[in-house]
Amino acid sequence: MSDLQLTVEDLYVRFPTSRGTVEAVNGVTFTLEKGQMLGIVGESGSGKSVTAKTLMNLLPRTAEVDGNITFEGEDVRAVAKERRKHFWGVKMTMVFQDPMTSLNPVKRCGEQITETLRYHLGDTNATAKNKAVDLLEQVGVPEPSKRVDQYPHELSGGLRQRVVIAMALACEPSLLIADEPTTAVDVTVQKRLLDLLDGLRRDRGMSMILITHDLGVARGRCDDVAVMYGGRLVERAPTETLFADSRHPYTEALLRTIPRIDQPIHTRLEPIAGRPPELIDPAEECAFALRCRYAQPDCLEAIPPVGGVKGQHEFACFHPANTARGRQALDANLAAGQTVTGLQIQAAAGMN
Amino acid sequence: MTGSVPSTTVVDDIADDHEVDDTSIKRLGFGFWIAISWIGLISIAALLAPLLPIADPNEIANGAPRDGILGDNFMGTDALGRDVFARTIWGARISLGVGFLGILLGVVVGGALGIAAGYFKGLADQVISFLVFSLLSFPSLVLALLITASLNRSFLTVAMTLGIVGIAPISRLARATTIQFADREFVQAARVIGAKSRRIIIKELLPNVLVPMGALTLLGMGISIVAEGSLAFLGLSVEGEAISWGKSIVDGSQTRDLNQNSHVAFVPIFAMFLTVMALNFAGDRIREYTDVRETAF
Amino acid sequence: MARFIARRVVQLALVLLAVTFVAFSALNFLGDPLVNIVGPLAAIDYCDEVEAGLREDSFTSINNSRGDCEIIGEVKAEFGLDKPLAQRYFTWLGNIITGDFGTSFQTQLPVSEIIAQKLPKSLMLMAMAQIIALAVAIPVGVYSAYRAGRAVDRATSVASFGLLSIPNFALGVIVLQFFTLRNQWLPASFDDTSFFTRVHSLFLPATVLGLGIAATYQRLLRTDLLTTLQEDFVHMARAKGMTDRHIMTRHVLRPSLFSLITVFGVSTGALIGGSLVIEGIFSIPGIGSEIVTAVIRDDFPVVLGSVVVIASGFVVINFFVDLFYTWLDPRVRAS
Amino acid sequence: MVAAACGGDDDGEIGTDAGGSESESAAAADVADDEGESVAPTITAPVEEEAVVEEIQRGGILRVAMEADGDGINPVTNNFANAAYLMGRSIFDPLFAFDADGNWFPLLAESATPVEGTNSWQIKLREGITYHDGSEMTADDMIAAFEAQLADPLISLAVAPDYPAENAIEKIDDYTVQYNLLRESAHYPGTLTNQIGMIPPASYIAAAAEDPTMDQMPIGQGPFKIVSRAQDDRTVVERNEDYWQGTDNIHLDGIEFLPITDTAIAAERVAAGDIDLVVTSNSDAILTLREAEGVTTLENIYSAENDIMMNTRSAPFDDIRVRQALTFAADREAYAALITQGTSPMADSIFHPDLIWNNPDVVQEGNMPEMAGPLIESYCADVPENCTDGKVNIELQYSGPSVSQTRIADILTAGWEPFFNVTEQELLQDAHILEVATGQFQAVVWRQFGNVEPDLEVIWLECATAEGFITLNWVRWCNPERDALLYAQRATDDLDERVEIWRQIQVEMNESYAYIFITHANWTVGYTDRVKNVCGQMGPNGETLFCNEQGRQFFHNVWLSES
Repeated sequence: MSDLQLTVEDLYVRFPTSRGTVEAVNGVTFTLEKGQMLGIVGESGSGKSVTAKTLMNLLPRTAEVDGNITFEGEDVRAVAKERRKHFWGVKMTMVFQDPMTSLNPVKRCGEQITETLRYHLGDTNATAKNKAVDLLEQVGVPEPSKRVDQYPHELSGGLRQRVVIAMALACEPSLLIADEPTTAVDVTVQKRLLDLLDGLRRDRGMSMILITHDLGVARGRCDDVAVMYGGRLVERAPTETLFADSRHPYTEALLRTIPRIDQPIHTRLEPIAGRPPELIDPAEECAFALRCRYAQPDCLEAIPPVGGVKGQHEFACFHPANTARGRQALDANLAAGQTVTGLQIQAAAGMN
Repeated sequence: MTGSVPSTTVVDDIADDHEVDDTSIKRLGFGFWIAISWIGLISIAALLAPLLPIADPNEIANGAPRDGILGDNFMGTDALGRDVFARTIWGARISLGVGFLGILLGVVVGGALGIAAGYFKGLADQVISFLVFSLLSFPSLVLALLITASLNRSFLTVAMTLGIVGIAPISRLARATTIQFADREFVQAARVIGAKSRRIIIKELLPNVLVPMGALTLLGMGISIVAEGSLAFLGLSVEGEAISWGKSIVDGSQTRDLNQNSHVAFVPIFAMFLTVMALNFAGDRIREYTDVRETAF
Repeated sequence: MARFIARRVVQLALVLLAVTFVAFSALNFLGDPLVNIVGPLAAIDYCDEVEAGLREDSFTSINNSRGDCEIIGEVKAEFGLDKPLAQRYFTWLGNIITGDFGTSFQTQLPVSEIIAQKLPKSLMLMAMAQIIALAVAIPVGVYSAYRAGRAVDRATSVASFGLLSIPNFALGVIVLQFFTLRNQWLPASFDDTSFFTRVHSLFLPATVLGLGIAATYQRLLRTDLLTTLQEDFVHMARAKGMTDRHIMTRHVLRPSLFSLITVFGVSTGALIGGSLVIEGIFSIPGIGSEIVTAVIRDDFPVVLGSVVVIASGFVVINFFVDLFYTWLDPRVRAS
Repeated sequence: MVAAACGGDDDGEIGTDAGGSESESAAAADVADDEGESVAPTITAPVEEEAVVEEIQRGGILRVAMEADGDGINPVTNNFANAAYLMGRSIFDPLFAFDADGNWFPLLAESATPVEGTNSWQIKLREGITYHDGSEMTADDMIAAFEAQLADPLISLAVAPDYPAENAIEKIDDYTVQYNLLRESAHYPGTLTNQIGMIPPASYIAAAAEDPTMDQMPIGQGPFKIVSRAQDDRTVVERNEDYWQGTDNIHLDGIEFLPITDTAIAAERVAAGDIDLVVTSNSDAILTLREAEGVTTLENIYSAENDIMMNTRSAPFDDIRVRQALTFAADREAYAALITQGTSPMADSIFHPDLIWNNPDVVQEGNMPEMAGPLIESYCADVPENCTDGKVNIELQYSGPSVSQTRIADILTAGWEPFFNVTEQELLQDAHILEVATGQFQAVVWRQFGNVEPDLEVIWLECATAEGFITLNWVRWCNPERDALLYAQRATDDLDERVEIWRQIQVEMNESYAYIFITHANWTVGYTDRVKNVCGQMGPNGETLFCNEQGRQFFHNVWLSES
């Protein structure tokens, strides 16, 4: 096992609101090795962003957090309590979704980069500015010396996201968390930004967590992919294994929602029926049960523990897909025409 | 009153699935009803003053002069031995009267101007906005001075003066509110189906503008009551034997009276403070309830 | 930029034109200036009969050679009171533009001199009030937004709401009550000797005037700060590990100053009214008391001179407020 | 001079002192000065306690607070009210002045001799008196000043009635002038103690006529000369090094006059030591000064009378029944108790009981509402158009805006309420005086009389000033017998005879019901312990000047100890 950079054990994050406590993250455990790129995939409300924000200590004051997180040997939650400076932004940084709002509209782009350099590294204005220009060049911004003095509203969406990335990488962090970095950008720019992130990551030997709701974005880039649902980690595996031989019915359902090159054209994509899980006081059952084609009575009695091969392919399901138990459960439901929770199902075309 | 708790995007992340709106659900709140009941109480007391079991406010030497609070007279007596409590109740008649009448004029004229400017836009808006800006740049108290110093200072002239002073800020807000609604679909739709402007304004715009204007009336009334006090300090409040909070405060704040028996000034000050605070609070809650930008004021 | 300034200057001229005409006609319609020029002779109302030859012109003072109506006629001619309103307005306007504010009917002193002597004190009072208001409102606004919902925020909200509801003259009375002369708090008199003594003399009245406005500024700033705090670039800044203080002052404050600045421009108008009253209470020999007596005495030149100065001050301040907008937000500068 | 300050001395926003007017007239008055009979009780400063007489210290600026500011300090064009007199007395020395016993003595003048067989007086000026501009004072200046005063529309009203239309003044020689009077007067020099006796140089008079702003910077021959003056703000005078009496006993370097309309604040500042001396008639201020330690008050309760005046020429007060009803229903006791707060005594006539002129039998009626009812009923029966539902409609006019004036009006209105429908009319001070001078009033709150020399009251009472567009006999009450008495007392210099005449005049005034006297006004000079010798002014031949004459202080011999 190469050196573990980040470990997250039994992470719980709750938000008291006027309508009850929201269990945003429900016992998540995962690890990340130095230089590794982990993709976290899930619908909105699955807790992926909350997890990222917990790492970055960006949760609002009202949040209640349990479990422990260590990063390069340091207990992250202790660092947060001591309000230690020069941790976030230097060791660990984050990039957000919408470049249009991630930059302060009334400050020049250069300033927003140099302020971190001046603060964390104590650079003088001159050196900070030169570094900023270099950074902009590295992230592929044309005419960086001119752009550095421009205001955000004078740049396009793609350029702005590059400035944000430059800002994040200014102090050579060892972990970059990218929360849906390309969602707000059009597809053509999306690919170039992701390639940029890959290139930068490799050059700097930086580990990265890419958070997205789009499996396609994760494929081909991340070493491992973790799938979250209802605040829980339901499956994690090396990318190709996940795509080829997924175990958790939700992952399988997710895979069916993305168009595949090898599928005939006009294949109908199947939306996942039912509504997203209830996060307020969730029941002691598998969160996906209501929408799962394989659902059996035992799915409703307890929360499925994380099984499978530790460190290789983990998943939390009593009747995992692509296994004999799973096929047996599915055939029973198909025969009955519905699952234990009453979900109407019939044989889907092209089941792999 | 403390506004919404700042939620970060993480809560929104959750919120967009569940309609959890972390700001307190929009209710007028307990404080609002206290404010309204105080306003009601003081107005009724003012209206029924002649019937109330209180002393005659103009009776000289009703008690020993400059007698403190809780002496023979409940709230003490002023320099001429008149009952301070009775004068405060009777003073409410003029202060609230001037406040209400004044702001009514301001709302009617200012509102009409503002709605016209907001709805018709174009030249009408230009002209009205120019007029309003000129009126705004005219020092309001000098305007009030001009009118009260030259005409007789009867109850009506003072109320009219405060009304005129209120026209500019009120029309500014009315215009802002109207613009806000004028671009809404339901107004465009009405225009499209060829409704006459007058009908649109009355049927569509007015109901929407009325509530924020209601908020402004309350806020404006508070300001008019204070303005009457300012006029009193310049010696230009309602003339003759009429009693008003402003005049009582001036009478009580002579240097020596202030040092020796400050209750004469502080009882009306407290009454004015409570009433203006109640009006501001009620107006604020209504404004917040209808969420009109405060800057338009 | 030049076009922007040109447009504003035209607006200044137009507004001043409108304001002065309204003031001029209101004064002439409402008052009669003869009283304090000619004194008792003003009460003579039978001059038209004398002109028509129906009556003999009387001589109030025994061996005064000229008849009363003759004197009144001369005075009216001298002060131009016999010409029609519009003509008098334009002659007056012509003088104002050339800087001749005319002389006070009451003391025959040149109005420009009276204003030059009295206005600086009022301007200083208003400037100090605004400075105190901003100096109180900005830090309290920022801190209460930073600590939103917590005890300190609730406390400042209650306090600022209370301040909003206390009329400034009541606050002045309360201050006078506590800081009487004898405990040396209240500066005895308006001490004009040096800049420092002037500041010392104006500190209490300026605070009384300033606190009222500070409450409005604080509430506005806090609301805008709370909205800005929800922007993504704030989370980006925290992700970059910048300290809270840095974020509040460097990132959040500047884009949240808009409503504060707008109300700052508008409040100067109301401030002049407020300072009139405060000058009376704290017996400061500013322009306030001058205007009040001038209005009561129908001393037209002084009233009009002051109104012109105040109105142009108001428009100039709003001009700078607009300029400040462009500096504040580059997006506006671009348009 | 002409009561420029009637109906309230203040014109500030929240002025607080009781309204009233100082009045003086040019009528001559003479008192046999040989027996040294005391005309008025002398106002002397309380004896300094310190046993050893402190050594006089020279220098320092005396800071003086006044209740209002004058329009200007030019004795030939501006009406001198209390403030103008206070400043004027430092800049001008009058021709004559009153000594501590109330008898006139020559100050600038050397002598005053009546011309046998005529009504004229020759006034001889001391030689060698120089003005602040260095020019020497001669008879020409006296003539120029007198003629300018006769030409001024307002001042002439008070001067003209006693002089012939032509040749009122003749030059005898470079230093002697003869004033020709219409009527015989035994105490003429007494009238040259006020504004008429202040003579600016002829050159200044001519220049000031051209440029009215020069009224603010007068040239006189007094112990101090003007340095700077800002209306309603501050007036500064400094010692006149070549003062004609020498500067040995002019100890102050200068004086700073500060008009403070709220005299209660001025009193506070004297108590706090920020201001050295204040002259006030406001009861709040007087009480504050009395209570403050380290402050001495010098109170003169013979300086004027607070009263209510009725216009006897206009309805309804042309009918004696209404005047009597107003008098009986007047709440004099509440006024005295609540307004003056015991700082000044009730008044029955224009003379305080301490003065020899007082007629003890004359009692001012009031607080007898039961007697007013029948009178009103009978009047309203005769003249129903002036009454509404059984009450007579009247207008009470007073000067403002002033809190104490409003309080007075409220007290009176409350007292008259059962019999009169009172509409209160508050006017600015000079408009208030104008309305009274031109007879456009019914009932008015006023303050008047109080001269050291009673002859100066004649101007307000004689028929000559009851006619015409502007009349100084405010109530317009003309009674030929009273005229005869007035001129008789002017002609004789036998004190007992004059006293008897004035007693008859008081009876006549009381029966005319034109005035309702309420209290004797109290002019107080309050000063801190630093100010020494406030009443120690000396005349050229060692006379001690009358102190606090209606609040009009001289500043000779005053000095400031640095202790």
